[in-house]
Amino acid sequence: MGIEALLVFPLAGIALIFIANFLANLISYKSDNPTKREPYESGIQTFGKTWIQFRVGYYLFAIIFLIFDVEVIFLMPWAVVFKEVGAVALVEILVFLAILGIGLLYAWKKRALRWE
Amino acid sequence: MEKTRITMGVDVKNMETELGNEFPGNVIPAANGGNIVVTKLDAAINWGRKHSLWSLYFGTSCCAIEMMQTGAPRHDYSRFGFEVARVTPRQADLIIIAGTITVKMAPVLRRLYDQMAEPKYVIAMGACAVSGGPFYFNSYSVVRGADHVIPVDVYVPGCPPRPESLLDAMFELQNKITEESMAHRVNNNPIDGFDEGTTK
Amino acid sequence: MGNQQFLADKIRTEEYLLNMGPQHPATHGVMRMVLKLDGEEIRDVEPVMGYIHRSIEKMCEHVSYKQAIHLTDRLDYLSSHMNNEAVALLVEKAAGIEVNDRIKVIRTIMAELTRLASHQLWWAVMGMDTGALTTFFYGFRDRELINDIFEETCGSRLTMNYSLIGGVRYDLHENFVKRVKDFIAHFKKKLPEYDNLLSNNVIFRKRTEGIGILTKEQVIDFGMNGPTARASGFACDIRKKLPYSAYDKVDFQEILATEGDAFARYKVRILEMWESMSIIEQLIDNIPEGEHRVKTKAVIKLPEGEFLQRVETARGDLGVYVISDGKKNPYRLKFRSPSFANMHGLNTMSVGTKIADLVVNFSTIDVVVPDIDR
Amino acid sequence: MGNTELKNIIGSWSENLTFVEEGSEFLIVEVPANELRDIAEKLKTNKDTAFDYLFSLTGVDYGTELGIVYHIESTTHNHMIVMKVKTEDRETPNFDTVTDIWAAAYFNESEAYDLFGIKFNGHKNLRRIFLDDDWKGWPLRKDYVDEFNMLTR
Repeated sequence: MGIEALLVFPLAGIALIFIANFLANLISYKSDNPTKREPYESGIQTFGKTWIQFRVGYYLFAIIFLIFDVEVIFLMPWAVVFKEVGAVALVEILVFLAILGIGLLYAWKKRALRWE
Repeated sequence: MEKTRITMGVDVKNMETELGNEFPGNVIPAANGGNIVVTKLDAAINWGRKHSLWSLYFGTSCCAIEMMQTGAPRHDYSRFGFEVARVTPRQADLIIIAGTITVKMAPVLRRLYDQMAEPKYVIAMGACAVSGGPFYFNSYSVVRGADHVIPVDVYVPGCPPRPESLLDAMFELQNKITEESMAHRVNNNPIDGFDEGTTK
Repeated sequence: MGNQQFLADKIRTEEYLLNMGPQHPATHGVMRMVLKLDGEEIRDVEPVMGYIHRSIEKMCEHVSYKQAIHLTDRLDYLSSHMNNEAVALLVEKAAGIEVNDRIKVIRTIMAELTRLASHQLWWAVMGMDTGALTTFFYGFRDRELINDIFEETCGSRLTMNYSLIGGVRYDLHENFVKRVKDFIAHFKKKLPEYDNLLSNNVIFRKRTEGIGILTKEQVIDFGMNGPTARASGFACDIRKKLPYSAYDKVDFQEILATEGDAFARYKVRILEMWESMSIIEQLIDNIPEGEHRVKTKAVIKLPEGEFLQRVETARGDLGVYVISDGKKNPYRLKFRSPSFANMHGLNTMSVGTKIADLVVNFSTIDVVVPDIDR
Repeated sequence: MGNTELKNIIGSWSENLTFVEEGSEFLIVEVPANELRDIAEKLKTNKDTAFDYLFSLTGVDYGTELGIVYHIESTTHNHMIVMKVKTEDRETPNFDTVTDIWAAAYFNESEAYDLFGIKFNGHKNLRRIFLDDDWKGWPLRKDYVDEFNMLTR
């Protein structure tokens, strides 16, 4: 039963995508007009250049958030199996968190978290 | 089951002849009017669609307060599926024009209507949105009725209408949706005809 | 790690224009603000109005004084009773119509109830602007009780058209006094709940304290009024300065704060709700007997000249300025709108702050857009 | 401070001011257009008058002339004065701006320009704030006719 199950899951996933799209197109209303493609800015045409250079702080905050968000995702499966694995899991996770902690410390020292 | 309700709706077909020249400017008739054949698939889709109409956050003047009261605990329109008022037209199915549409606001309303995702419905709430209301005479900057700008499905009289009458208008819209059929879908011709409600 | 400050000064940032446009949750209607932004910081706010300009002043030149009262409901619809009262008082003073005490007390009670309803709605939407949706439901739940009172006596919930030249349209309903007393008892228990929900909430405090500070001189120079100006220490309450109706027979305290920031403006309105309730309590038990309408001529003509009447609405002092040439409709009728004056301070308040602070500032000056555009 | 003392103080500043008492509860000062700025300056800076609060600025069409009515109040002495300015020429009526004296005039002058067509020289950002930029005509003037939008009854 091993190898087939491995194949069924990805194929079923991909098939579901196409089915959903096909059904949606089948019963959906389609109306296209020029203003629909324009960006929505509270009902007014956008004016002025929007492709501009803005503060680098935004990008840094986004990246740092991303790192620690992914870290939390790794914690989820760990928490599920924590009971069976016992103390070894605790040590493993502490090492994992320590490494990422050093990353945070580095960003802190490089003043990436400073806003003003 | 034939519904025996007195529908006060204006017959879309010969709208021009009835109104004559009393009502200035040409009125854009609503697109998805009543049709005949509603298949099983239509009935299922319409049932789902009519119970989850999200309205656009569009209140221009006094009627917006009564619309908020309808959203508030006592008259709560989320009991009937109008769960929340979305801010962007991309996520809204229904636009409740609560208040006066002035000449400067009409292109904005038109743009919001165009940017809404299909299928979209319009409720003209209050006398100002129906026909210019108290600002019909002696006012140089009011569009006399929102149906000069976009096709309106349900009109709600009152200045401002009570929350109960707005709820009744929502039921009226839901009845209208049940009779919709996919065959009569809007083929994607953008409606023109925005003339600021003026006597040409 | 070298001490190079690589963040702020080396990399050049450009400014861009953003529309906080007519259809926006934070603009309380259809006010459009063109923001010049550098990242999230505001460099300049330029309000563009007129999306709800319904030419009420032009219409008033074509209608008689009685009909003009009906139009004032649509100006600042959250204090519709005070607008009607303003035009009624002006015409009564100009045409020399004497109004008995019962009418004055009824008008004052109705004005304070409207102020309470308006501040409740402001508080509900203020919570929503700063991200707390529960305040919307609390505020509107209590507002429904006032709507019931208005509906029973004046016949309409929002645009009441209740004040006439020479009195009020209907006499008080028989259980008006009971309902008002029940409402006051109910709301006295609920207002402390408002405080626990929002005023002492640490997130709300952080969002509003020290934001959008205006000094007293700036407020006077900008011509601002109402609770927004009183939060900076400028005593501009028309009920105290030029008392009208029954305000001279009632003792209440004019709320003043000195910090002039967003939280001060918030606190002033909350305390004003307590004052309004105490005014109603002082008046509700001894409403004098008498006619609710004084006999007036069918067509009221004002003598030649110009008249000014100022009334304290929920947003500030509304001035009605009439130039009359003796005919039955005014030659020129100008509404000096309180929100229109308060808009002058917005730019100074929010330059240098973030967009989120602009939302808080705009919400604390409590603007009703048709009052601005008229 | 009563109207008479006000009249004497302000009267001393310039000869061609005319004072009107009847027809209104406040003292009315009619100022010629060229002296508008320094009378306004004196009204604000003079200690006894100290008019520092511009209550309202109203555009008026008197039939042949166009005028602006300033209601100015003093927050310290609690009295109010009405200052009027008139001009004959209806094609390009213009007055000096008072935005640097009272910042409250900033939007009010834009409104007077938008609805009456009265220009204010020196105003930093004079534009139509209520109507579209391409709106023809000045709506609140008495001779404004617009059968396109306006159904008069």
